[in-house]
Amino acid sequence: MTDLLALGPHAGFIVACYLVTLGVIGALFAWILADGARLRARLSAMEAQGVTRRSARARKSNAGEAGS
Amino acid sequence: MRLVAENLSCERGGRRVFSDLALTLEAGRALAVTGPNGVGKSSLLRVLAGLVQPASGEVRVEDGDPELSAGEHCHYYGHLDALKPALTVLENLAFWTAFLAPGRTGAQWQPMTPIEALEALGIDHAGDLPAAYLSAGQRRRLALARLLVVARPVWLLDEPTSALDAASEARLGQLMSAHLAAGGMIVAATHQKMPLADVGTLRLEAPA
Amino acid sequence: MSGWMGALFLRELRLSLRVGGGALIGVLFFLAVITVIPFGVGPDLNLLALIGPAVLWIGALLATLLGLDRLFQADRDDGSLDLMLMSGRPLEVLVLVKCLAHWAGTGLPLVLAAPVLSIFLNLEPLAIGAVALTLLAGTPALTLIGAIGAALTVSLRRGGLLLAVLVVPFSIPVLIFGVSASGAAVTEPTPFMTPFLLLCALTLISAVVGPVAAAMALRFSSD
Amino acid sequence: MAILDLANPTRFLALSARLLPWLFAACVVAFAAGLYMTFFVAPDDYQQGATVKIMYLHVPAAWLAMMCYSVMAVSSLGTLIWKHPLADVSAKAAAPIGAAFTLISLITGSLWGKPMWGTYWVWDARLTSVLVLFIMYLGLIALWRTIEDPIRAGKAAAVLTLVGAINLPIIKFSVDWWNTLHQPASVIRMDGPTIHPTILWPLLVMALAFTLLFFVMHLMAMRNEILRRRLRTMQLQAASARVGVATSQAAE
Repeated sequence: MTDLLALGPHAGFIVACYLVTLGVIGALFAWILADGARLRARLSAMEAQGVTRRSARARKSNAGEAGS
Repeated sequence: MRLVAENLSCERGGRRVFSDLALTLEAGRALAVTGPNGVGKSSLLRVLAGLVQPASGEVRVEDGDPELSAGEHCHYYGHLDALKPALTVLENLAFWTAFLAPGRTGAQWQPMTPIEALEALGIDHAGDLPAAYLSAGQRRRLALARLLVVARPVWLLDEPTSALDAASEARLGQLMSAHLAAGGMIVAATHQKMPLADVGTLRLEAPA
Repeated sequence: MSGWMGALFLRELRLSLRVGGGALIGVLFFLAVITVIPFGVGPDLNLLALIGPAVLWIGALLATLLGLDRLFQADRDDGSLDLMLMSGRPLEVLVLVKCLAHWAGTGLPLVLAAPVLSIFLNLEPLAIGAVALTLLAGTPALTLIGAIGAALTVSLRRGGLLLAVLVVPFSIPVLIFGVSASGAAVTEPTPFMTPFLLLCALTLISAVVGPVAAAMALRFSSD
Repeated sequence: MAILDLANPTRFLALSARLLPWLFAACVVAFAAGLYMTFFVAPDDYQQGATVKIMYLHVPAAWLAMMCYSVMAVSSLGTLIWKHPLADVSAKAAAPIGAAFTLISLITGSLWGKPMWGTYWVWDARLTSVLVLFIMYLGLIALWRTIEDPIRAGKAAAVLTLVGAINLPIIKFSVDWWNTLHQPASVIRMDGPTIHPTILWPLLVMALAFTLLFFVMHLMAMRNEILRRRLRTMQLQAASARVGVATSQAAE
């Protein structure tokens, strides 16, 4: 583990770089996940209200014909 | 309370639109302004609303709120809907509710809450959707909702029934009758027949 | 009384941040202007350090002015301006609230971005602090003065550029004291406080002159 | 037969759902290997000492910034010429990721510059063109945000991306020329050490890790974008039909 410490006089800059990279990528990743969750939540809320997409409605009416 | 205008004349772009026009409107009465296109119906409404300075004559509301100008007693419902597409329906209406100063805070002037106004006009289902997603008729109804949420005695309506379907027109008729029953006044520039019982008419003629 | 002002402020801010709003565009324009200048002037760091404050101030001035043409025009196009004129609210205070909301959406991000951009101009920390402080005190004045131009050109189709031409002369004092204050922080002999206090005075003056003149212009503009 | 009929969003969602876990696993493995090699295998540079380790972030990030822009350029061609329905979704999803990689490249480049030249920012030819690329990314994102209708926004952004793609080499050349024209004495080339195998390998592994990360994030962002468009069409529907009417249709 000694190599880890031998980062030389400018260790601060090296660590800073890795932290910045982790920070930017982490923030972007978290935002994408949060955005996805928010969209899925609003989509399910919409579906709960009974608003259905055309394709879903087409499938339902086909099912209706097939069933009767 | 009475809306009175004496020897009004108005010029737009150097052209005399109408001259020495006089009208008085009692509380609880409605007035339809008719006449061919371009004869100045909209200009008259904008003069009554105080948006345009008349070339001569004056507009006043007798025994209304003394500190307020005539225009501040009026709701103006023009061709433009004053809606921001980026805001949701409720945000738009809530803004106007908080922003517009009421014309008279008398007892019989209970304004509706935004939700009630939307229900009265049948667009409450779209409350949380951005106004951009509304159809033209729905946008007109949202603009009408503004008249219900802030109490002002005089309604100045420019083509109120345009872009409204039969159901909405009936709703508009009920709201107008309720407003008149509460002692309000309506001046409407319109071509079609107004969905109201007895309506005075003011016919503007093109200057000879 | 403060209900309607709060409602107006929140509405304007919300509109500028939402899709189609102009809030962050000002900062991008600021970044673009600051990046372009070294290509003209050359990458010599000492020269850039010398003209740094001036470049940042001129960038902020242009970003503010060019973001102002929609201040009243957007409301006029959709009919909101008519209702605001009839709203029974004092028009001067209405203009002041709109300017504050516009400044919060466009001006403040400039002040926050200035320290980051001054790295490109190789400014030292003291100069960065001075520029940020002077921008904080000066950009409201630019918005308030620009509002006069926005009100005057509200009925014109392509009012944006004309607005900048009309208003640049009034913003010259703000520019002079802003740049000299940020420059004075670095070069020892000249005091920092004098130009800075004059800059604050200019902002207070424009907080009165701007709304009054803009309100007058708006009353004449409705046809 | 289209190699993989990705044009249909639903099939794309299903396929990407199956692909994502594997891609994510590969990305984690690649990063682990890359970081291990960077810190334990790669020797320090005789001149810069350990600061060369910054290169293992800076260079891959710059490569990714370029690669991301080329993915957007190809997507723009897909939008304008081949009319591929998912092309503008891919371009819009890639823009923020490209901007993020460019930002990392700029910051790490600037942090690398401090110990070497004593100042955070030097108008070095390569750093400058990466900065210009960053502004182009922000411009594209801003364009996406101002046009409300996704289809029109897609076409506008596609045109801007292609114009950008044509201009990138021109900008690169002119910045280099501008840099040599004003050759201030203090700037030394950014190349750093000659590429020695023990230094090259960690660099390639890190580049692979970054690329895998890009694909993972790009697929996820595209899935979000498809959901966002579905939500928008449903909201449009909700506004037009009263909810009651919608359910009665569904019940037929």
